[in-house]
Amino acid sequence: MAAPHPSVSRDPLEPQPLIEGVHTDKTINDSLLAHVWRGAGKGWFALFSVALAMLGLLVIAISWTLYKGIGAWGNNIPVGWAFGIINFVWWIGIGHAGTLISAILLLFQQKWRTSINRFAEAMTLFAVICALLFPLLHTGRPWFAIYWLMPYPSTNGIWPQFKSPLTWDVFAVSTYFTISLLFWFLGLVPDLAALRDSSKSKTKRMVYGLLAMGWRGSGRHWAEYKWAYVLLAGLSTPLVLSVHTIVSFDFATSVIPGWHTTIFPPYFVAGAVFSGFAMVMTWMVPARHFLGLKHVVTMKHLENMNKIMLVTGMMVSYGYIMEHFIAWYSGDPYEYAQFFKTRWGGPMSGIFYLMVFCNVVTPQIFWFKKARTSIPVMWIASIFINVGMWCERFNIVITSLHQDFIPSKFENYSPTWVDITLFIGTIGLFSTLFLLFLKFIPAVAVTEVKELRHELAHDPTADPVGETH
Amino acid sequence: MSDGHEESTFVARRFIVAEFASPQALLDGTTKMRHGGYKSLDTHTPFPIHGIEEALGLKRAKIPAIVLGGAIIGACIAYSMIYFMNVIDWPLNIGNRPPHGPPANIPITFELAVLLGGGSAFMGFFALAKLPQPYHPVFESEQFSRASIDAFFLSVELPAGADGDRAISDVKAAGAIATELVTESER
Amino acid sequence: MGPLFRPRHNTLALISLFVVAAGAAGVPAGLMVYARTPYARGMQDPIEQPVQFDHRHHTRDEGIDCRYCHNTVDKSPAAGIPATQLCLNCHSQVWNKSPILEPVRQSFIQNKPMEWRRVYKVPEFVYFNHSIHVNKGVGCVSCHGRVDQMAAVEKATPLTMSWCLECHRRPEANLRPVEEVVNMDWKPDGDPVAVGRELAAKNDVHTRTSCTTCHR
Amino acid sequence: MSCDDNKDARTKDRDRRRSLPVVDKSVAPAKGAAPADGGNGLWRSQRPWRSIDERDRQGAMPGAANEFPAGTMDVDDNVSRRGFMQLLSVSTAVATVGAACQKPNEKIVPFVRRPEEVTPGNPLHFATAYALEGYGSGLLVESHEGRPTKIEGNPAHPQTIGATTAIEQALILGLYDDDRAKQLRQGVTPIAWRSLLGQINANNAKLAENRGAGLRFLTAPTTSPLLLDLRRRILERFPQAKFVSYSSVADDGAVDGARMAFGKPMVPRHRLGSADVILSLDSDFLAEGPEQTRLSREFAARREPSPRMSRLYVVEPAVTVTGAMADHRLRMQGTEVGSFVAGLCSVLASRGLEKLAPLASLSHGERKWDMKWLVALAGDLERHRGSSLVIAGCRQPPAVHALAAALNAALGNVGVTVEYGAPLTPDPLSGPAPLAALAQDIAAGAVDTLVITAANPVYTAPADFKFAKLLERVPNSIYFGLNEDETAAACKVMVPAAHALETWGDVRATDGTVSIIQPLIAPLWGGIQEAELYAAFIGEGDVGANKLLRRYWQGQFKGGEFDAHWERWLADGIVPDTGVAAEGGVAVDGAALAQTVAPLLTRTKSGMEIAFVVDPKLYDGRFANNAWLQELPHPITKLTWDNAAMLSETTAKALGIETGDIVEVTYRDRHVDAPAMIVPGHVDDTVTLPLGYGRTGVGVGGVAKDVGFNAGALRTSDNPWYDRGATVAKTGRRFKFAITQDHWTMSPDGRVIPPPAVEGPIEEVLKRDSKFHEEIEVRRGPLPTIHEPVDYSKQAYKWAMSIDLNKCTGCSACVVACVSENNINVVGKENVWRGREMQWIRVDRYFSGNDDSLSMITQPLMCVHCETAPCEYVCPVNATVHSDEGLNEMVYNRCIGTRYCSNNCPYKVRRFNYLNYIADYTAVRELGMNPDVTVRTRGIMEKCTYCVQRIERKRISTRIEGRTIADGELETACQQSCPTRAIVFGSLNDASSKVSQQHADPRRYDLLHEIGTRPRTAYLARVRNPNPELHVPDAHGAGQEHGKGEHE
Repeated sequence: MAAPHPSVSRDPLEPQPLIEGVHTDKTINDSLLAHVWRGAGKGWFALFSVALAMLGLLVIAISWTLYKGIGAWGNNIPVGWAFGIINFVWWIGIGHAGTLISAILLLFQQKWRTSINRFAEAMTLFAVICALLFPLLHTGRPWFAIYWLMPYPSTNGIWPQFKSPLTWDVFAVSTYFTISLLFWFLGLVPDLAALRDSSKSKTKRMVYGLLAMGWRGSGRHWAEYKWAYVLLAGLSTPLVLSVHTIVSFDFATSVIPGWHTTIFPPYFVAGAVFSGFAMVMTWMVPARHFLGLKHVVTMKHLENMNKIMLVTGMMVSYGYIMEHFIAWYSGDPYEYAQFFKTRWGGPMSGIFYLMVFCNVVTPQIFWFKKARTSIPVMWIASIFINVGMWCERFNIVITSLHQDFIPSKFENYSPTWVDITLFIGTIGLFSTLFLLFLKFIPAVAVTEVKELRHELAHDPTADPVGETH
Repeated sequence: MSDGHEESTFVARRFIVAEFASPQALLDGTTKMRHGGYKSLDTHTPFPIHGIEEALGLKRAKIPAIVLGGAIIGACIAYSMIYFMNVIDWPLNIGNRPPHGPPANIPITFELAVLLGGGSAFMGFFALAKLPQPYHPVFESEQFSRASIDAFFLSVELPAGADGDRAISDVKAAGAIATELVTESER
Repeated sequence: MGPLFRPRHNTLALISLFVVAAGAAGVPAGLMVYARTPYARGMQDPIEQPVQFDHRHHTRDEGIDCRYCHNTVDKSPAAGIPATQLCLNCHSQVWNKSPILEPVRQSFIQNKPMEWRRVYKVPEFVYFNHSIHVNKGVGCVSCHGRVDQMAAVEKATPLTMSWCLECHRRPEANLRPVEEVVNMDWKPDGDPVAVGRELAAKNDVHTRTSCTTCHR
Repeated sequence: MSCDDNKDARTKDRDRRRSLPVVDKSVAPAKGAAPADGGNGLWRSQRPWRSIDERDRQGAMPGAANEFPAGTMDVDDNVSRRGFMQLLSVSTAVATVGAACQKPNEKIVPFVRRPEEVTPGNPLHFATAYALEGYGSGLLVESHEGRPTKIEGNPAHPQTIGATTAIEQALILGLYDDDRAKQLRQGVTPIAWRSLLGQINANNAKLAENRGAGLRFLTAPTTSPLLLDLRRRILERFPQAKFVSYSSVADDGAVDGARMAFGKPMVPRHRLGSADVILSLDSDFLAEGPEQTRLSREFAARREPSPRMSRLYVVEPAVTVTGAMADHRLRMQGTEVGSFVAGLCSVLASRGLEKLAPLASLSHGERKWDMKWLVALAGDLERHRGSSLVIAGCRQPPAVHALAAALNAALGNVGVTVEYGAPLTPDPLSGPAPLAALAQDIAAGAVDTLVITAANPVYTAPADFKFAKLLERVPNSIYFGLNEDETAAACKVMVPAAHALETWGDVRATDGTVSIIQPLIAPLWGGIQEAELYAAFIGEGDVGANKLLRRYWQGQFKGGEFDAHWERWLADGIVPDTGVAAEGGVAVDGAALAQTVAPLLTRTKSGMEIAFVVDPKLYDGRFANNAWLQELPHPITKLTWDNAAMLSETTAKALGIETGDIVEVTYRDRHVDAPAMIVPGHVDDTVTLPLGYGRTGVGVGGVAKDVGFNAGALRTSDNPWYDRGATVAKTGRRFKFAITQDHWTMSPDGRVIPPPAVEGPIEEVLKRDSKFHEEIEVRRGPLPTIHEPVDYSKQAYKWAMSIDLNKCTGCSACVVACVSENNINVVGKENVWRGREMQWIRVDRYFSGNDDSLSMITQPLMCVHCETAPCEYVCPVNATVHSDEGLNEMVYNRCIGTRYCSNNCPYKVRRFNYLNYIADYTAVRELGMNPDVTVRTRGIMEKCTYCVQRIERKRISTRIEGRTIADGELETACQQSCPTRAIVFGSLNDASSKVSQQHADPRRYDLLHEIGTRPRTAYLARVRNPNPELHVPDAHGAGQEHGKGEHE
């Protein structure tokens, strides 16, 4: 979909513009806030009720789990971890795209990030919330886990064990959530002010006013604000890399063939970004359509995201290849059996091949510009990738565990209805939060777009179109 | 205003809120005013504007120092906590691993550094900006609500007893397209 | 229409911020403090027993040895609550009409055990063994306090794990000659630390803090 | 070496045992209070246990005792041990403040009068015995404040020599089984024991008129002097009355066979200690029969790798524990064995054993076996005259036993490795034959009063008797049984029996030695005792078993002060000098024998063979309600909670059957539907059906209900074990087995992984520089590590274990012993299927070779207590750490259940409480819990602790005495129960300790050594002693994979 009218962007290498059409601050402001002021449409309510229904399932599944115990799930010995941990890793991974877009692309001064970072950051938050459910829920006695994992001076005089990757997880994930939240909110403050000032009803002004905390766009504030924002981005960048690295340590530090692998950290991070972008794509495509954001979330944005998916997809594929190479090259019989017998021919090999198709084959279509710029193709591909990344975690967690060292304790695994309901339920939770976000908060960082517009306008290669109106 | 009140010590601050046509105009105007001897100036814009620091003559931002401090403190807390709990207070034989295993302490040390660093960036900013501050005299201006949307304002706080009209004329001279004098309300 | 908020709201905002912060920090801290209070530990609350048995009278006035009633304390994990029969060894002669002792006599006649209220209780997963402590010279008083001064026995020590650990890490402070374990007012003559050390050597005390020492 | 063990064991055990009469003294005052306990209390003589009864009647059952058993127990059920963790789990209010314990709100209940030998908090051990098939095994029972909690073998007893079987270990659970019959009833109306006595007396009068012609007793086979004396007195009063003894698994073949061979009924007694070459003709002597524990011990003693190592040949249809230990195993249909042994006779005769000459001519049909094998075997036997042994199995017909006897006689083994003695019971036969006579009498209406004390004959009797129908024709039928089972439903009067641990009595071991059976606890539900029921027919029903017993033995006792001796007998568990010497000089008349046997050997029928086997877990079905045994993996198939129709792979293929298919087995137009299972090493063209399952009895509780199929429904009186002419047909339906080990081989799916269990042939082992030693040496010793290993040498002890795979038969007694000692939960079929079984000991079982040259290794695997435990560093809350003595500790109360430790355990020996398995424990069941071990609630990880509770108890008692724990003084539960002494536990800091020597053994290897976990449990490789003339199976042949267990 080429731009029908003159646009802001004069990079000969970048035919598609970052902002389509002619705008003033006012028009940008109104167009981007429009979907907040517009009353919730039928479509929104339809989606929202579906999401709520799934959320209900989550509540049921959780309460049943708490009532029965983990036995309500399909786990056993040797498969001590299953859906719970798969979902945890999957959701955490999805979270990564948000931070990556908003932080890393900010540091690299990628202008195209501005239109999608708010959206992606929100997704990070909600994904991490979904992820956070599982580590607690999957423990045998959550009522203790919830505070015994904290280093507090108990009357027992005993402390957490800091050599355990799970303890690292507790810190990593909670830090990740906190920082993402702060980062997100800090970026939101000026927009909240804009909402406050452009809202019609008194109550809305009140609510947004309170949230805006009396922001008045003061130059003195902006001066510190820019630093705070950039530094948060600077901290989030290593953070986002560390989080999935540490998650990968849960497996890499163990002795289990299929887990005990040095390549895990980079390969987990790549996978995380991979699935993260896929998820952003899955939601962005419909969102930009229904919220009328096409002029700021342009084909260029989508195409860039597809390129990143292609790159990270290749990294992940490399990870798979290396795993197998090392298993063969190391000469470790258990490793060898794990990869070349169990994964390829074991009772769960189906999942392995599905993973290969989704994560290795699918992204290859993005070599072709046609595919990169075709909305339906990229949307379907993104869904495939989401599925594929879930299968990858299934392979790592369950397939590795169910046949490890001693043949007499090889067991099969089959999930129960609770396992499946829990997974669906978290998707419900995610959707619910996301729909609420789209309803009450501008999906695009208004302030940053305004700034971007001015930057582009001042760009020597740009003509001052839309400047004098 | 404060008529009903006897022996009220309250002295209402007065501001001139002046709108400028464009960021550039705002920058020039601000610089003019500052050279014109006006001390407490402030700009109000929907998005950050390059060069506003110079125009307002601000010093180097304090946030970076604060964040650095926070991060270092975080790292120290983390490492010493781990060291105390697993080495000093109750060293246990964990599968033959030495009680003090530096590599195992890296992740948490790093995470806490980030947490406190990020936290101090956030807190630090709001502290420095004295936010939340739901009320500020400039909000008394009707036009000011556009400051977060598409208008570029300069606010000048008048010293007690200073002559408002003269200031207004100066701002106009500095290129303001509209001006307004607002007075702080007491409660 | 005028500004959205009034000046007073600034102070309001700050106060509410402060309250939230204080709460977030204070509640957990409060709980941790509470857990260490005698109340939470169930100390010093008198417990109503079926018979008002007065330890002061029996130990101090009559000078009866603790081990006369708690007679398995040095050979069993359990100190032993005396069987009704034991009470009546004396009380069939003395105070054999006293109304206070009616429940005891009933218990014997109806062959129904007395139901005493438990004062000292460690969790089910803690295996405390009286005999080893007594035989290594840990006095009754170290855990049970001055029972000889209690009208009704009450919990004198917190019995938290960290409290147990204290002694298991540095037992010297609570050691005494084995023959003095039941003595309520034994004091080390000379430097308590030195005495403790030599007692530890003499009684061949080596306390352990391995988990399975208490948890099995 | 085993003998020495016993000696110090005996001296060791004396002091910790008490005899009950001491308790009886303390009873004196109780007699006065007897009326208070519901009439039948006279014989209920142990005082201390009364208090439990009172609690019982007050409805306030005690929870499992806690560590402050201030006298007896805890009244407050909430805070009983099982309650506690639940309570913590719900009262998070308490939990969140990290409070270690909450306000004391419970009662302490002391004794009213404390029996002087009871020290609250310290367990006592009482010697008693358990009678099965009439023979007694001597037991020591651990008792906490009068609650029996654990069974151990009595080292002084000639039959158990300190070990036990899985079934004996499980008696504890049977005692506290809430499904036991609790009410004495006539029809449906409950009646009191006294009124029943009244009726019996009245009935006696009638019976006396025609000298008791209509009176019949159907009893289990018994050697009890007391019962036999009572029987004598009954028969004096009712000369026309008859006693019939019946057991569905009776060993009549041996007796009849001896009759054929020697002319009079005799019972063989085997001595493996001096047997160099052993031939088992379908005999599972290591896991079956009254001698099994002793034989296992003697067998294992001779399996030490040395030139003297014994050699075992086994001929059998389906793999048994014994077959798995064989050096050479020949799979052969049960009906073939006869002609095989005939063949053996002729070969040996031709080799110059002239005694066998008359038997040489015996035709042995067309032979289906490998002649090479037979010749090699014959040669071996012949070379070892006087030190060889031929054992025929109880399922083989008399002819085979007769020939076996003849062989032993000819080989000069009699008196050395086998001796023949007169039966210890007046009715040597207790199989279908005597029962048939009774059935005829009943059918003829000749039976007026039938007293059944045999175990559930309606279920176990051959199907062609239609026993339930017959019983309808008996006017007065009295059933004396533990459960409201099938027989109870068919009888007019049901008398609830007291459990073996609730009774007074006596019983003989196979060598005649008498043990006094003394009760450990008063009958929980007022059960009656067999002696009392007998006595009722001589008008002494209310005397009480205790009195009857003492009176009898006082009568027998010559000279000296009786009480002192009596106490000694009770304390030791045996009555000295009561053994019965075997008869020397038995002679075989070959010619006569040949004549008798010849017709029996000619095979007439054809068609597929049907074979019935005694189930190693449920026996003849009498233990079907015992969850420990139901969940115990079958030693060979690893099947739990079911039985299966077992087939060979070839046969199954031919019939198009796979494991898990439900097949219809038809035999003599009776048929059952049974799930099929393909078993390696099973003989072709035969279907094997284990008995004891498919119980339908009304009172058979939740445990036994609908578990498995009833093979007995096909069983007939003329061929109770083997016959031909069965058909097996696929029904098309499928079945889910709960199997704990899916994979048959060490390298499933052709995985190339180092074999978990190592084995080698003897000559390889004896050569120091052999391939075997290369194999082994890389599996032990230090590996390079970046962490300085912790030094444990300064500690008082360095606990370690060693397991000799050469001795482990896989009998699984250790598994049940561990369950009983450590309060391990039962999870039920569904959870076993899901892979959540909880037994800490997993007896891994690996086959190698093919069906014809099958060899099997069993490897008990529990936590090996790695010094560099991978489970520990992954636990986020320090719930599993190392003790100062190198134990890998599991702290239940700290565990939050992340299951990370289990994931990271290379041995997968950790067990997780996925559900709240303890929720449905009855208060009575809790009495049987070991108060020294925390009961685990849901969400907690657990694993083998090296029985740390025993270590700590022993540590404390020895520290008080001011000494250290001597080697062998401390035994883990598994070690204690092991019949072959394969498990050794002790301290490595004591260089002279048994375990130190084992760790230094050239056969020692560490499981998964290459991972560098430095396990404290070492394994000693399995060694085989093959006959050089026969091909030696490859040391650990990555044998082709056999069918997998259905597991979808």
